Order: sequence, then C-alpha cells, then structure tokens
Amino acid sequence: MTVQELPGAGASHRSTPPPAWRPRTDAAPLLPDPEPYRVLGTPAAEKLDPELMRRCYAELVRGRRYNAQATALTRQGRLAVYPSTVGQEACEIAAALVLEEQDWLFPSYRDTLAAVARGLDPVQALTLLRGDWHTGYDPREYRIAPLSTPLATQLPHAVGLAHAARLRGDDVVALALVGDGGTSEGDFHEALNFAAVWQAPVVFLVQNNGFAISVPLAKQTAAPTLAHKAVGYGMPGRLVDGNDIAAVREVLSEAVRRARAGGGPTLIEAVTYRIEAHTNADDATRYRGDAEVEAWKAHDPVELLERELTARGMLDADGIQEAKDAAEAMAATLRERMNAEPVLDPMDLFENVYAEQTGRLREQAEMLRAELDAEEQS
Amino acid sequence: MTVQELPGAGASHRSTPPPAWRPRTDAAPLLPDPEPYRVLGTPAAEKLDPELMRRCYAELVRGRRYNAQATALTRQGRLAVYPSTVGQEACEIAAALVLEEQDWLFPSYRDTLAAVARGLDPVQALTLLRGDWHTGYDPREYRIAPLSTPLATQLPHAVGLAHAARLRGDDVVALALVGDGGTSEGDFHEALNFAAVWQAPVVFLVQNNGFAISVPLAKQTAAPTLAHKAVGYGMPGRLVDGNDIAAVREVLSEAVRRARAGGGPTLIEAVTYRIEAHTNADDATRYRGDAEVEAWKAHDPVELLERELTARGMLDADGIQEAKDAAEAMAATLRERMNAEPVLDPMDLFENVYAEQTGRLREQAEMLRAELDAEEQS
Amino acid sequence: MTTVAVKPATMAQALQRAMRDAMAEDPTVHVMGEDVGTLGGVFRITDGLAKEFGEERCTDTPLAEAGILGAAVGMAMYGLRPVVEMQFDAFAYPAFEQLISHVAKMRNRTRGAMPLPITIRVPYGGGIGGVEHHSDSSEAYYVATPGLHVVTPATVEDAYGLLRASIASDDPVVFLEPKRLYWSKAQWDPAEPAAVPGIGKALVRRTGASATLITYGPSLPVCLEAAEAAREEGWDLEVVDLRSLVPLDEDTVMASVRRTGRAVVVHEANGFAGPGAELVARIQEKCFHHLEAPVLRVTGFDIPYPPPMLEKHHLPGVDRILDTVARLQWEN
Amino acid sequence: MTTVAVKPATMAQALQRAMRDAMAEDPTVHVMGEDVGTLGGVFRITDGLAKEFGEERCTDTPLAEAGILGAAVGMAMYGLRPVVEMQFDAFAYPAFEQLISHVAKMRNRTRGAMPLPITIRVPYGGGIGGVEHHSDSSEAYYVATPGLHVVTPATVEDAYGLLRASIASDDPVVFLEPKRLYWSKAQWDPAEPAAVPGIGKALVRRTGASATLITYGPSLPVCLEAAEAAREEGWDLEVVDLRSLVPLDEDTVMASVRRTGRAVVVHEANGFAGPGAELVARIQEKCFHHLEAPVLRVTGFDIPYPPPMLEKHHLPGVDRILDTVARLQWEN
Ligand SMILES: Cc1ncc(C[n+]2csc(CCOP(=O)(O)OP(=O)(O)O)c2C)c(N)n1
Ligand SMILES: Cc1ncc(C[n+]2csc(CCOP(=O)(O)OP(=O)(O)O)c2C)c(N)n1
Ligand SMILES: [Mg+2]
Ligand SMILES: [Mg+2]
Repeated sequence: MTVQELPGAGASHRSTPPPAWRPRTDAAPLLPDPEPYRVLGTPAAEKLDPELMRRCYAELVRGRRYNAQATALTRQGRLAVYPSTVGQEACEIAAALVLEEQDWLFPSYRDTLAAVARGLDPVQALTLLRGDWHTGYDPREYRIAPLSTPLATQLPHAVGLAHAARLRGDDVVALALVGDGGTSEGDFHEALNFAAVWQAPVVFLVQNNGFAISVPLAKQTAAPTLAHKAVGYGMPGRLVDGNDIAAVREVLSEAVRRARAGGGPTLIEAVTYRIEAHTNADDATRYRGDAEVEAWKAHDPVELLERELTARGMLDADGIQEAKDAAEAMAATLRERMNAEPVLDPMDLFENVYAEQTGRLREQAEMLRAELDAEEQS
Repeated sequence: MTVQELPGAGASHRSTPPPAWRPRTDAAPLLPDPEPYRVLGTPAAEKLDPELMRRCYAELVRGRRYNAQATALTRQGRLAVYPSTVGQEACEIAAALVLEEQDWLFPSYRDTLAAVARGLDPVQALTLLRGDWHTGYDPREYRIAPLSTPLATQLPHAVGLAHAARLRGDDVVALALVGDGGTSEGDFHEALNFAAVWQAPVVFLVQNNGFAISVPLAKQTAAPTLAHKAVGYGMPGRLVDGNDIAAVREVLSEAVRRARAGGGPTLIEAVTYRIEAHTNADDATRYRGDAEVEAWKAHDPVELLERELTARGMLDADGIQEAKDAAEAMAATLRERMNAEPVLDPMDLFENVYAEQTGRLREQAEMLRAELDAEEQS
Repeated sequence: MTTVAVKPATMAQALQRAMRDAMAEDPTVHVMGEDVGTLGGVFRITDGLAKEFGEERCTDTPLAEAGILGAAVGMAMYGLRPVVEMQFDAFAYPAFEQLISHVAKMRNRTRGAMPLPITIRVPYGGGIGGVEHHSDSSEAYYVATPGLHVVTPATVEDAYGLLRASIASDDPVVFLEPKRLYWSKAQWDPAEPAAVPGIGKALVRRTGASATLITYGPSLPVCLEAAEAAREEGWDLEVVDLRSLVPLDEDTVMASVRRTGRAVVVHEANGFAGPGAELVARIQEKCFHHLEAPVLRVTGFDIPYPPPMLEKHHLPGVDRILDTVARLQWEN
Repeated sequence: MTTVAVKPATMAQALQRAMRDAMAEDPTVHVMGEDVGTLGGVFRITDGLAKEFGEERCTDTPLAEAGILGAAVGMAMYGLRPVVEMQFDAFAYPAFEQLISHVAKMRNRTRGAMPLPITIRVPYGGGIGGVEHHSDSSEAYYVATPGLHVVTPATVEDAYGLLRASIASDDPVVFLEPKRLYWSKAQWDPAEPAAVPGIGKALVRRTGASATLITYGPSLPVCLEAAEAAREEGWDLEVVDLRSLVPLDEDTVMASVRRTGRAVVVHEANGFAGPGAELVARIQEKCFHHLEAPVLRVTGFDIPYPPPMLEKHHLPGVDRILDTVARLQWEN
C-alpha cells in the first residue's frame, strides 16, 4: 500500500494569474483512508517478521509492566505524578523501535515509556515525574528531547532539528509524539506547516487516545479524522489502529523511510485509548463510563499481538513467560532504584540558569549557602 | 453548485473502540475543487442580476478610486502608511456587500476598503493609518471590528462573536478577512477549529494575493490550495477567482447563507493579486518581476466586470461615466476632509485605559496637564 | 449582635460559589476553558456549573489557549462576560498575544466604545509539588501590561468577593488564584457571602509598629506567620495584603510605611523585575524621609521555577523573612 | 597615533555587518524570520545575507512567530546558532510560550547539557510614527524571565559589538534594537569593527558630579541631550548606558550613584513594573546612605502605546528629564 505523494514546497503555481493558472490536479492529494489501517487479524499478518514481532511482544509486556510499576510508585510517594500509557503501549513501543540510532525522538509529557523503550534508563526518564530535576539525561546522548509538558510545543522543535540535520547533510529523522488534544494548539499547525514547506524529515505521530484529560475528541475537532489535517499542509496523512503494533510499526516505518529519502513529513493518527485515568491524580469516572473502557480493554494491544503470534505459532508459553519474567525483573530493579532517596544539592539551583552565573545569582547563592550552613549548625 | 456537508461537531464516532468503529464514510468531506470558481466570462454570467452587478461595478470603481486617493494621501503626508488593495477590490467589495445589517465584518489591517464599502465613513476608517486614534468609529454601531494588525488574531474574535450571537438566538453571521500569510499563524488554526467544533456562523475569507510582504505563497504553504485547509477542520472549503466579483459574491453568499441556517463555518480562498507594493513604504521590485504584475493587470477585477457587463448590455458609457463621477466626488471629499489637520487632545491618553482612572494614571495626567500648561504659557 | 456558627469553607468553594452566584444573577456570564465543564476543572473550581447552567454557559473548549481567549474577546464584543480559566500559570503563555495586543488594548483603541469585561482566572504559584510549568508566578507579565487589572485573593472571603468584583468589572481582569491556598479554610458562610469589595483596595491584615511586610496571595499566610514569630525577636510587624496589584492601593501601603519607617516586600515571583520592584521604587519615592532603612525584598530566586524537591529553598519562608527584617538597620 | 577618517555608518549597517561577519566566521550561524531573505527585512537589517550565504543560511520562514522560534529551538538543539528576527516588538508576542517555557528554561532543565545559543532580534520602541503594535517597548517581559539575557545597543559601535557577542553567547539573548536609532550615524569603520564587548557591562557615556541618569537604547541620545541642557541649570549630569539589562552591571551603576548621590532612571517602556523599577529598588538598597533624594524615573506613561500623533507626549523628552532632575531635593 502506498500513499500518494503530494505537491511539495516547490509548488508555486498560484503566483501566475488565474487565466494561465492550472492546478496540478495530477498531483492532487488523496484523502486519508478513514478506515484505520490494520495488520493483526488480517491476512497481512502472514508476512510478519517473527523475530521482530517477538521483540515487539517482549517490549509490550515490559511496557505494560513499566506502566503498572510507575503507577505503583505514585502510591508509594516515589513519583509525584504519573500519566499512564496503559492501552497505548503499541504506539509507544513502535515509536521507539522504528528509529535508527542517529534519529531523534520528541516525546510529550506522557511518553516516558517511548523513551525507556528507546533505551533510556527508566530512572532517568522519571526524574521529572518524581519531582527531581526535569531532564535526568543528556538529550544529545540518547537523541531524546526533554519531555514536553506544554502541549504541542515540542513539534516545532522536531521540525527545526530535522531541518538542521538535513541542512548539515546528516541522515537524521525526527519523530514527534503528540496527543489528540495537542492537535488543537497553534504550535501543531505551525510545526506541520514549517515541516511541509521545508520538506523536513520529520514524522508526526498523534496518539488519539480519545481524551484530553476529560475532553472527548468530539469537543476537540469536527474533522472526520485527525489524519485529515495532513491535507491542509500538503503532506500525506495516515490513519492506523494504534493498538495494532504491527500496523503502527509499518505505517511509521514507511513514513520514516520517506522522510529519510527526502520525501518530507507525514502525519499519522493512531487510534487508541487511554485505559487509565489521565494521571493518578485524575478521576476518570467523572467523564466516561465503564462500558467504553471495557470495550477498549477487549482490544488490548498486548493481547492482540499475543493472540496473533500464538495462533501463528510464533510465540509459545515459554516465550510468554520469558517476556513476563524480563518485565518483572525490570520492575523489581526500577522499584528498588526508585526507593533510594534522591539526593539533590540545593546549590544546583543557581548552576545552570546561564553559562556564567550573573552577579545577582551569585548573591542569591551566597544567601542560600549561608542559610544551609546555619541550618546545619542548628 | 453545492458543497457537500461535512460531519459536524456531533461526530463522536471515534470514542468507540476500533472493532466496532466505522467512519462515517457516507459523509466524507469533499476535497475542494482546485480550479477557482468563476462566473465572469462563463455561461453562468448569463444569470447575473443586472441591478446587483451595476452596484458591484459602481463599488469597484469607487474602491479603485479610494485606493488611488489613499495612496496619494500618503505622499502628501496625510496618511502615515497605506496598504493598498488595488487588484483585490472584488474581494473587498463582495465581502462588504454580502452581509446583512446585523452581521459583523472582521477586517485585517489591509481591509479599510471593505469597511468603507460596508458604509463606514472613509475618514473614520483611516484614523489608524493617519496616525490618529486606532478605531475612529464605534465598532458596535457599524458591526465592523477594529482593523486587526496582528495577523490572524481577529479570526478567533469573529468565531467568539458569532458563537455568542448564536447562543443568544440572534441572526448574526461574522465574516472574517485574512491574508494568505496569515493562514500560517496559530490563531488561524485555533479559530477554524473552534468555529467547526462550535458550528459557529462564521465565514473565513482568505485573500490569497500571492504575497506576505515579500514572501511568496510557495514559501508559505505546501498545500495544493489554501482552501484544502478546510478538510482538516471538517468544514467546507472553496476556491474562487478573487478577481471575479460575481464568483466571489456567489461563493460568499452561499457560505453566509449556510452559516445563517446553522450549517456552520466555511473557508474560502480567493485567488487574487496585490498589484501595488505591500504598503507605500515597500519596494516590491526587490521580490517580484514586472511580468507577473502585468499578467495580473490583464486580469483586473474592475475591467473583468466592465467587459462582461458592457458585452451583455448591462452597462453603457453613461453608466461607466456615472460610476467614475461618483468615485471622483468621493475622492474629492475624502481629499478635502483628510486635509483638515486632526485635532487630538493629549489628555485623552489617560481617558480610556480603564473605565476608571487609576491613581497612577491620574498622577501622570496631572503631570502632562502641567507640562501642556507650561508650554502654552511659554 | 449574634454570630451564627458556620462551617469552614475552602477557597476553592468560595471561588466556585462566586462564579455560580454571578452566573445565576447575570445570564451574560459564561465560563469557558479546558476541562471546566464535565470535569469541573482540574482543581474542581468550576464543579457543578455545567450541570446547573448547561454546557453552553460552562464550556469545555478545544485545547488552545489563544483560541480560548480570542473567542472570549469576540464573545465580550457581543456583550457577554466571559470568565476564562487557564489551566495553569504557564499554560496562559500561548494566549499572551491575544492578551497583550487585544484584551489589554481594546477599550483604549476604541476610545471607550468597546470595553472587554473578561475575567481570566489563572491558578498560580508554587508550593504544591507541581512539576515544571505548574508553579510559575507569572504576575510580572500581567502587571507590566497597561489595560489589565491584576487581582489576587489570599483569603476565602476575598476569593469570593474579589472574583465577584472581577466578573462585574467592565475591564479585563487577570484573576490570579494562589493554588496552594485552594484548600485553605476559613469560617465563611456561603449563604451569606460578604459584601463584594471593589478592586484596588489593600488591607492591613495585622497592625504593627516596627516594620511593614507588604505581600499578596500565597505569601500572606507566610507573612502572618513570620509576624507572629517576629514577636519573639521584639519586632511588631504590620502586614499589608495588597489584594490588587493593578491598580495598586498606594495610600494604604504608604500610610503603613510612613508609620513604621521600614518595609519588606514579600512575594514568590522572581525578584528581578518582579512586582516587588515597583513597590520598592514607589515606596522609596513616596516615603523617602520616613525610611529608616532601605526597603528590602524577599522573593523567589531569579531562576526558572525549581524542581519540586527543591522548591522549599526557593519560596519565601518565615526564616528568610525574619533574616531580612533583621537587616533593616535596627541599630540606627 | 593617527586616526584614519572613516565614513559614517548607520546602526542598521553595523547590525547587518555583525551578522555577516558572524556568518562568515561560523557556518552554524543561521538567520531566519519573516522577509529576512529576498527582501532583506522590512528594516533591511539582513540585506544581502541571503545572496551572500544562500537561502538556507538566511531563510524567509512562513508567517508564524511561535513556529519560527520553536524551529530555532530545534535547530539549536542540533548545534546551529539561529539568529531569529521578530519583525516588530508586538509581533514577538505569539512566540512567548516558546520563549518562556523553552528558550529560557532549556539549559536549566537539562542541567547544562543542552544550552540554546539563540539570538532573538527584536526591533523595539517608538518615535518612528509607527501605528499600533509597531512601537512597543516590551523589555519588561523579557527581563522578568530568568534564563534570558537582554541586551540593547545605543550606538553604532555597540550595535556591532553587542550583536557579535550575543550571537557568540551560548545562552539565549533577546537583542533589542532601538528602531528609531537604526538610521543614527557615527564614525565607524566596518573594515575595522571594534573589539567585541562582552555582554553585561554598562558604560559611563558622560561623567558628571550632580546626579546620574541611568538609561539604555533609544533613550541614551535623549539623556545625553538633557545632560547638555542641564549645564545651563547648573547641573553636571553623569549618564550611564546600561547596554545590558540582564545581566545588570550593578557595579557601574552603584559606583556612579554613590558618587553623585542622586539618580534618575530613564526609559521609554511603561513605568509601572518596568525595568526602571528594578533599578530603583536596587539602587535604594545598595546606596541607601548615599542618596540625597529618592531615585526617580522618567518613563513612558502607564498606557498602551499611543497613536503616533500623540507619541511625543508619551516619550521621555529632555524637558521631562530636566523637570525630574529638578525634583531631586536640591534644597537639602
Ligand atoms: C499548552 C498547554 N495547555 C494545557 C496543558 C494542561 N494539560 C496537560 S495534559 C492535557 C491534556 C492533553 O491531551 P492530549 O493532547 O490528548 O494528550 P494525552 O493527555 O491524551 O496524552 C492538558 C490540557 C498543557 N500541558 N499545556
Ligand atoms: C503576528 C504578526 N506578525 C507579523 C506582522 C507583520 N506583517 C504585517 S503585514 C505582513 C504580511 C501579511 O501577509 P498576508 O497575511 O498575506 O496579508 P497581505 O499583506 O497580503 O494582505 C506581515 C508579516 C504582523 N502584522 N502580525
Ligand atoms: Mg489524548
Ligand atoms: Mg498576502
């Protein structure tokens, strides 16, 4: 299946006058197929790579366990807050796995799992959420941008980075994650437009999990699908079943390939569902019913893949157990490591505001130093 | 010709899970016809209303003369700056004429002509541009919002006003004008999205005049047309020849009618051209060639209509002369009235910052009062 | 006179009540923002309003702050009184162009013809363990923008009264809600809410003779605590609660400082070019010959809001206030 | 030493030259913004750069300020040094969320791992007859945001030197260009541009003994003129040009005020909570016992920028400065 290419930034047909003006109808954009693309449970699943799918499965199981562990840590007071991705693991994992080492991931505040699946130490991924310093790692080391809390603001960053890499002749693709709610922000619009005009090697993955906190998609947009937004930027738009990791992976990898080959950006909407509340602090019963949640639970990303792989003999009980054990081990380590009280030096407050401390900051640092010394003495 | 209706804000199909999920393909949006809609020079022109078209013609001639006079006023120092709409008069006039008395017009900084054509005294319309107070009229009296200089920021205002009117049960449509460059702003996106979700009675008219100051459309968007942006909001998008006043009027009036009937917003792209420089302060030769300008001059909105009407016997030499005379009379009056030195009271600086002057402002007003008195005495 | 025992109410409840009463009295009052409808807001301040007044009067908007405020401008142009909720301090930033270039200027540019009676509620400040972008004290931006009123309550009673006054104002009001006081309680009778105080009057919350602490919002309780503690050191501190940053009630402030001869301004916002700077500048101008010592400030450091685990070092606390009072040249 | 006669250059030329030299020396420097390429910017400050370095180094972007600054953030993350032009002061507002929530915070939030060497050029201030949104002095917003440097030249030489220093800085710099000085001229040899001064050093532009005028950017020439005129009144005024608002060179300021004992801060921005407030607050704290009179301010009024026909009343002028100096309690 291919996505028809759209006219790129070079299209300047509209600066000649109407009498001579002819639209490039031969390159007219296709509307995205409003049926989410699926692989699992369809004949296309036959061609799945067993090795890759087992890896996906192991990561899904680990991701689910990671979610459970992180939520448990909020109850133990070890995390201040955790936005769960239970139900969305297929998107998170596929996003992490589709990238090459030199590529960049731009996660939103919800996407610690994608960062972890890309190889980031979970403790480093979670510093923000435990109330420690914001970014517990060097973004350049992992090519993972800091988690972005202000919604959609990370999208222009991804565009700028991808554009810079292309200008420098480097083979780098940026993959930016955003929620359905985030698509309403002006930054979403500006980022997609810049990406299309610059033909930047960037892929936008919208995880449409049905809600922006309590606000359902129907109050967020009147478009047939969020993928339809691609049309207005002149880039391909794709709709995919976000709980079908094989499908998400395929659509993503096609988009990444196109970006890498100079074919410009793609907008992908992955239809999924946030099974748990917005965060541990949220009460989802205020805005949605059990029936909806239950229906989505029956379309669980881990089970979908497990069912497919076992039915096809690509996964057996041992394989399942192995994945579970690995996940448990990860969880145990994470639990243990998160139980260690983090040690922060208050004097670090003044260290990185600027490359060089201003006089004012030096003064304030001295004041705090004196206060801390006095405390220690008393 | 009809525009197929799109699914409105009520479309909540995506909150049920994929297994049960079926897109409303029966209501799939149409891509806008990428050929600008035209009437003049086509068989459709036969059905034109002679009365209405003569009115349009008179307004076009007056609009062209208004543009010339305003530019002349910049040379005489009577206007600080003037962004000309020569070449765009069909859009400006059609926008003004399509509205009912109770409707609202939301002009951009360029659209004084639309305001004047709606009935605003040109001297009041031009206060901003002569360096006088910003809004020389009561917006509520004329239902013309203040000219908006920050690009696209007027669009959410139009949505909010239209929405408010609908909530109050009033029959009011808002028509908002914006440039091609303005479509890149986040506020454009947010406004269109709000309009669609709320099904607000608002019409967005993009005057694509080829440039945002020096930046051609090809650097502004990679979309096939700006009308295609409608798809991503779930509203109808239309492309129209912006120099064909009959076509612009028809497309606008259809959109206004739909909005009035509760059918929600429409995005219209009018393909036109800015014949003169961005403003009198701009040097257009730095970024575009004569050939392009000449080609567009051959597609002049005034001439297009004049040709059509005379060919069809709807307009004769007398009619033409009459329109010219009226335009000259308007220009003479405008010239004369703008020659009067405006009298501004410096103390007004403090009058309308708040309903009630703060203590600080009272103090500052006293200081200025004392300075002015001292000046007078010396 | 007999006093009726009333149950304690939280600031959150008082704010909710203020909106409810305003909506009941005036059909042009509309509440809008992210999650304000069905959910009742992430802090539940709008709880129940959608149910009572319908979703058209208390509306869950799309997630776009410039769009929200811009739409509110249009609604106000048509005669409504929008009450906009910004979900957190830092999430008001996308709306700054609408705020600065339209909300603040509309009355002035139309020479009074088109005032915009918009109330913009912004939960602000730290001390709740919030992660980045959830603890900013962004008042410096608002107070530096002529055309806006900037108001912030520090008590349950004021929360009600000031919010009513803000909604009733024909001018745009940035209504800053000290989020760590949302759950603070006081004896307050929702059935008999206090008379609505106008905007722009400061209040002496505690009288004293040695020096004046000038503060507002989340720092008021800290200052009152410091004033109590100061008694041990022999200082009798007066505490002024500004309640409104624009307009600023200079009369109350100057009268107090002239009386005490010493002043400290306390706020959570960064010190550098924060609201305290204006107060200090003005006090030294107006009270120059009454001052026994320079006017000092206790503020947040000049750093981005710190990680929650370090915020206690950043926020003005009792000790730091007392240390600063001690520097008011008592030996003179 | 012999001095070579050089032709006068304008500030606009010096700024253009600074970018050109920076781009020639460092291939990671990229200029971007609305109309900066083919047109060379509405003020022609980037004139010729696209031609010399190609459109990929000097890029006409789509018309979207948040997108421009956001893209610059991404480019800086990848190691480029973007120089962003905001077309006018008020058109930087749509980019405030990117500025406050990312540009200012990135180094701090990544604990130094990811600094953002972005220069944001903002033509600012009035006095050019510009219509609404074209004359704002928006520095209060920038200086209240920790993590940003805020710099503004007042002379042709500094325009070059400070812009070079800003582009070379590893931290984000808001570079405020006083647009009414764009066409101011000075003897300045583009072939031998002066050494690049670092960011953060104020300069005494005129020595004097009676009082200190502290100012920056567009108000420097006004203050120098006022100082000349003051001689007639018998006042010998010192004039300090801040050049950098963040960091603030307090040493130079305080040394001057301690010497003269009197100070007036002058700027175009609104007075209320403007940058002058911080200066006054700091001076009275640091120089309390040296002050013969309160520190006063001459600033724009606390109103939205007025219509051009009235701007002369709003802008600090020589007379208003002298009137204010006269109020410095000379009778003491
Ligand atoms: C600019 C901005 N406005 C508001 C918020 C507060 N907020 C945090 S998460 C959220 C909902 C996000 O919804 P969506 O984009 O669908 O992502 P999801 O939470 O579903 O992953 C909101 C409104 C924010 N973080 N940033
Ligand atoms: C938010 C904002 N950014 C920048 C500007 C400066 N500016 C004024 S007009 C203009 C170009 C506008 O182009 P377009 O939207 O196509 O309208 P046109 O001028 O062609 O009518 C620009 C960049 C502005 N007015 N507002
Ligand atoms: Mg969501
Ligand atoms: Mg244009």
